[in-house]
Amino acid sequence: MLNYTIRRLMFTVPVLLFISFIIFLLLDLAPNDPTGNLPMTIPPEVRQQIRESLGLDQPIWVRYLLWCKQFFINEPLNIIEQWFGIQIGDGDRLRVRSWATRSPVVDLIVERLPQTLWVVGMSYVVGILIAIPIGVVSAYRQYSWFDQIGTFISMVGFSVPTFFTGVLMIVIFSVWLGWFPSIYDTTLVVEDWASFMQQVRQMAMPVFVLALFNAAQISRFMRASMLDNLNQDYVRTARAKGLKERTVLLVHVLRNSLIPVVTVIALNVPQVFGGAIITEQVFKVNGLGQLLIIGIQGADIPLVQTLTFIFAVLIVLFNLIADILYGILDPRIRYD
Amino acid sequence: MTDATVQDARQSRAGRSQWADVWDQFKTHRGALLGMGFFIFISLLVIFGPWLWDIPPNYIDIRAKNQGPSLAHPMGTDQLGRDTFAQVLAGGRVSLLVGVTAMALSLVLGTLVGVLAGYFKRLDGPLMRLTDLFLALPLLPLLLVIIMLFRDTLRAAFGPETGIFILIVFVIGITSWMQTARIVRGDVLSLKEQEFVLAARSIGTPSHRMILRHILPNVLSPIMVSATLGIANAIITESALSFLGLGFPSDFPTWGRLLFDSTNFMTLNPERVIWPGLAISLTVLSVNYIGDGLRDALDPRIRGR
Amino acid sequence: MKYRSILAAAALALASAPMAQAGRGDAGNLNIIYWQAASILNPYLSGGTKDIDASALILEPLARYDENGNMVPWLAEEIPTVANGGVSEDLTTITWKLKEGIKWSDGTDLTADDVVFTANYCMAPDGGCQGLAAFADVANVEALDPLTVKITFDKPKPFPYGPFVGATTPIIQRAQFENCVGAKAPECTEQNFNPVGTGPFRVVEFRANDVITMEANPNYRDPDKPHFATLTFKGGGDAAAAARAVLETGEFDYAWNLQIDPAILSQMAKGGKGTVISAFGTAVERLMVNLTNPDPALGEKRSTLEGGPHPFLTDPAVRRALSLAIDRNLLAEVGYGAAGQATCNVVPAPAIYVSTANDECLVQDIAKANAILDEAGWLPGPDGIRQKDGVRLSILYQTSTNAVRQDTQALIKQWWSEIGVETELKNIDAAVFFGGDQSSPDTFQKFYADIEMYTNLFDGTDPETYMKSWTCEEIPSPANNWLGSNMPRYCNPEYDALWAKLAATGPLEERAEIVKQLNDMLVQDGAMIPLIHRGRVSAHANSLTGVKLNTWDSEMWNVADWDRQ
Amino acid sequence: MPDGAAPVLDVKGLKTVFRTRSGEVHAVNSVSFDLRPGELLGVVGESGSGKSVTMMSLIGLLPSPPAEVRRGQVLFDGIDLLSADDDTLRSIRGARIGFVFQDPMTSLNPVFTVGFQLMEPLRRHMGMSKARARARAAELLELVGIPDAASRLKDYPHQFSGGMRQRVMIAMALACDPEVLIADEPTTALDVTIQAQILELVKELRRKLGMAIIWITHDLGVIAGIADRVMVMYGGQVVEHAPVRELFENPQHPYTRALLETIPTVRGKRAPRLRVIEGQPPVLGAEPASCPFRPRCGHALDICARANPPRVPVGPAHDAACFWNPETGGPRDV
Repeated sequence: MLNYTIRRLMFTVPVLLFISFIIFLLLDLAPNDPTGNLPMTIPPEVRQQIRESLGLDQPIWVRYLLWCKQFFINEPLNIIEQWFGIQIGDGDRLRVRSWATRSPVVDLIVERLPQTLWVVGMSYVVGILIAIPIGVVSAYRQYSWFDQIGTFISMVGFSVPTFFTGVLMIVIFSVWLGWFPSIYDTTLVVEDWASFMQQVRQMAMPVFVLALFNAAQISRFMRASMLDNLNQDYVRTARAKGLKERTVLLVHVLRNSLIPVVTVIALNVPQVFGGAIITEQVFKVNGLGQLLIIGIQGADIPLVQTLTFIFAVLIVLFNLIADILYGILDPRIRYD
Repeated sequence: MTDATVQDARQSRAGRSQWADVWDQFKTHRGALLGMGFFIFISLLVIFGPWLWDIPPNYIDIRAKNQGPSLAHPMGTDQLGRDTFAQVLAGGRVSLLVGVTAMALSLVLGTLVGVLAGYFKRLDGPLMRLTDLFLALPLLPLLLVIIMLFRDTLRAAFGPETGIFILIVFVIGITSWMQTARIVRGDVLSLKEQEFVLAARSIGTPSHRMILRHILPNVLSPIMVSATLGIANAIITESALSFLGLGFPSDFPTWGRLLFDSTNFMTLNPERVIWPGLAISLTVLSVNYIGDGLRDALDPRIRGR
Repeated sequence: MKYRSILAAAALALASAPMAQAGRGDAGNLNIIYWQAASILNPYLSGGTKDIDASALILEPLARYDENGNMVPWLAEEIPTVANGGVSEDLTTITWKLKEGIKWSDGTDLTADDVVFTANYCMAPDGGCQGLAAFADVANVEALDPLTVKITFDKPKPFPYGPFVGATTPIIQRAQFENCVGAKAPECTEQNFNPVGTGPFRVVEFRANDVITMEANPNYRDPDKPHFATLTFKGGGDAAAAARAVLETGEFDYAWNLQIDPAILSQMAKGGKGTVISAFGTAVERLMVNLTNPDPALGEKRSTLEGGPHPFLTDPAVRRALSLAIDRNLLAEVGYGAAGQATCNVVPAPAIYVSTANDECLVQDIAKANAILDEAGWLPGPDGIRQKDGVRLSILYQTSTNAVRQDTQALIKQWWSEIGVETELKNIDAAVFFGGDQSSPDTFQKFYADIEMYTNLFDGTDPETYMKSWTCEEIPSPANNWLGSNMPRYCNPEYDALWAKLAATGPLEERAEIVKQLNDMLVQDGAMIPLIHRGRVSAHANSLTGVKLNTWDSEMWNVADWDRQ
Repeated sequence: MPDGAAPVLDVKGLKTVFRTRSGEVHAVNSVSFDLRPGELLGVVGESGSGKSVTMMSLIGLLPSPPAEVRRGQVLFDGIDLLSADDDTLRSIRGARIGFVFQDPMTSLNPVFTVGFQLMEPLRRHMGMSKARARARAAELLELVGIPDAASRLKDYPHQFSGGMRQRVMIAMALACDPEVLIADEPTTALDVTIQAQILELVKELRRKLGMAIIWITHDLGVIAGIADRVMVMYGGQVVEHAPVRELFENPQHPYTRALLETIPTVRGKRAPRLRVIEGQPPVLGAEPASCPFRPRCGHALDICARANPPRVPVGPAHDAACFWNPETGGPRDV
């Protein structure tokens, strides 16, 4: 397993470099432009000068290598400097800068990370916590009323998009009932009970909307996987041993059923960091998803490239984690 | 009678009755039958409905804007006075077609990659890295590039509507197969270690037969789940594409877009929101039940119970 | 004893504050929502309205326009004119005098040096300054004394109020930005996020693309202002959500640019928590008519003058019929509500520039449009589409993706079908359509369509540079990398000559006459089909007072006067 | 043979029905038998004759639905297992009645170690501590002849061969010193040499531990050497029942005779995987009103079509359900 992990990690480096280049190429090929959203009053010549000032007149490979240098050398050095408070070289290095804000992309990401992790991460956790019991019970009592209702809710939860459920929640809970704020306050600092409650209130709706969506998906996989395992011979063996039904279900069947579901869960973790574009937009959470979409709309290539690449690293990493988890959870599979 | 003829006879009988068995089993699944019934109903409705309900979906009757349901407009009208019922019918054609074909495409791609990667050790690394690449690609710029590169060519070759249709199905298909591939691969990996596969391999079953006979039927349930989720996903993604100006022309209603457009009219004209939302949910639900029924019917452990 | 009486007086002052003349910071927190979040507070590095409006809370120009489009001195003592000697007789220089005693928020004095520095900052090469257009023809900016700035132009400038007038070119502090000139400009994150200004507020925390927290500038020149102690400038979401936050939930005090369906907006306004306000500037939603041939078969020459004229849009009868078939009043009502008016002009405001020669189109007349086409020999074919000599009236009609624009497209398509014209609709993501990317076929400059629709406008009140957009040299083509604003590919030597005359004419009345003539030429030659004079729509909480919606300048122009009831 | 002792298990008139979507299947019809302490009862019949279903019905292991035990009484230590509540049943299963299934390949949970699975019944029924359970599990593995037992507790089922896995299954069934061990075709899925080893093992264990065993098989040859009594089943019924020697020497039912004749040929054949309701014997849609073996019987009489023959004594401790008398070749006096 260790061997396998090391080999995979080594293989990861060229793969990620390749991915970063493909992303760069793609962003460069894409027909949107950083001056696209400027007002009509800015004349074409000025737009052209703006493009040149951003370096867009350079050939693509020059810009790519520049980004590589900034991202792989300058940014890590900068982080080391910040952590250890030491100075390496003259400290005057070009960092990856967003075109729209002219500020270092990494700083923007660090600023956004907390609210994304809180809201999207929490919704993912809540979604899993809801989905697994629902999946288990739905499968165990297949075609019971519980299963039917669970199926119905999860299908509706999955098929009605968040742009709709989000607005519906706002209309009901913010406009009519006035329970929750419709706009997320990213500057809120939790320091006492009151601010904690405020944080809970402003997180309630986005977390619920996203959790519903996540739970719908995961509970479907959970149910299918449980059904596959419930008919296996080893379940009969476990019953023949006189084990309690709960033990049979929650130890023997669940453990086997979780194998594919855990991989699904692990594979979706990077999406937590990717943020939830629509939900963040609807509730004005302004996390990484919103940052990414603004970057894409504004053709902010350095921002999008960096964000997407970090995303790619997470995906590759979590794929590895999923594979290792698979090996741990299913002893039949050995990577060597 | 030689052994061979006996075997042949038995096989052909088994072959025929197997599908009959599947159908028999499927029939007994109430949800699946209902689901299939609804799916056929809604398919027929969107195919033939526009002939029976002859208000053109794009006909603007501005004096009748934002109306609630009435005899003339059973589902009300939108902000330009277009008949919502006619739009739901017309939109269903596109949405169902896009949903089913894009789902099928992504399923085929995902299953193919997943099975190949799981089954052939040598392909595992490259195929899974390819999957990583696709997972990592930023969707929006990818779409912009694809559309920039191919829209005009396809429009010239197939006309504006078919061209865009092909493009959208393709775009959704190639951007949504990755999860299926990952899950199928995982399942194949563990199946490969199971005795019946080892046994089948030890008697020299060729790979393609192994995959078709022994592997595929056993990874059916995750595939079925993916299919159900995939169809919903395709219908919604299509609406997101339209929203970004990348989908069908704006005078071309689809369920996803009807829902999106009506979201802001939620308090003003609630009827408008309900219908497309309901249409999508019920379709997805019915596909889910069909999937459930098929899975049960194809599972020999349950069949005949 | 003395100490106690001061305390008592202070307490009294505090208690009576809401009744008496309002003082600085007594109105608490002001919540503003811009559904496009501000990404930077340096208007020279971002021309986006959201960024300019956010920085207008902090940075100020020498003069700005009030809500009626009149120029008012802001940091300057008065508006320089030829009459008061501020503008030289030969129209090549303008001299501004700063008000005395204005301090930056860090307590230092504003001087003419800062103004000179600002000009140099924007005009520095490699800086990518987005307000550069305002500095066109500026030869030199110099400080005559600590409070006097002289701007010299290359050539006579009948309208010399480009630099430092309006929100796009405010004064930035030399001390702060000294090391940020030219190529270094983007690296000054700290400066760009926390500019020192002379305006009513200063930054406490800037979160790019998210939210800005501000507080009252302690060194603001009017000791009673601003009335708000703190200010939150939140971004994100969409226009409907922003409207909801002000009109329905009351979480916010001011929401910007609420371009949503008027029916929804008026329903939200019934909530009673806020008021929708609108005002008109120079923006006109119009159809651009492609006078060249966009046939894909032409390859490189597609939509260029070399590709030849358009097969049917060059026929004045067709263009006139297309225009007459449109019910602009209905378009305004359906898509814009109070923020839209039917117009037949390219220049819809200010009033002295507005022509009345084209008002025929204000009333829809399908019968007349049909008659015109019949007369011109365009007769309905077997499929109901008019044709002549094998040319069918089939139009590809493109615009950017936007709910209102798609509604407009749908309506126009229906009207055109009533006069036997077939329309194929196409909408393109705004970032692509307006992006000008050379490799994309979907930009508005390339115009690979027959008709395209968007809004154009000009800053301030003077249309001179705006009218230049339709001279021959502004035609986009591969030769000039598709740069240029003459989308219809309209080329008329008479128009060019008339524009040259405008650039050399000083007196306002004469300029107005020329602008009207230019406007009429454009409309009557059918280069453009104007549709809607678009206003700005914003909303504020009922408790908020002092809001004067200004379309000639930043909406935040008089934020110092805003107060809570 | 411990004769005359009170039976440890007494089954009377057991009837089990499967409700399928194509109607009811009467899998077990009025089966009665008893099992005395320490004896080994062989149950023989083709696949689908109702052997496994009978045994699983006893201790409520059939999935319900679709299975339904409709009638009968199963007395175990004075308790009627059919009317006992779930808790009672669970405390008996695995503790006092052990079960070994036919397919050792799939009957062990692939994701838990053998040790964990062995310790489960010990901890559940005997309340052992982890350490004690582990020690006992090692003993058990040693008992069933797995070398290096203590270290193999950490291994997963897939690391064992088929025969070894069946030994593990047996160890698991014996974990709590049960009074009864039900072995459902434990050697069917194994190859011949392993079969012999398992048989030897069971013989030895029985000698050591003295539990009663029900041994289900379709292969008469297998039990010839180990069983005390044999019960032959067909169509969900007991068709013949006799001490082993008696049965082999004096088979009364045509089906038993047919089975005996096939011994040499059946032995070499590779057994297919079997399923409960499929296979050659009839699938009964209703309680049989005639002899279920009649269509395949070479000696069928007229009466066989009219009535289902009851079990009648045909010798000492020997009964059969058949109207045909092999000695006379004519009808038996019933």
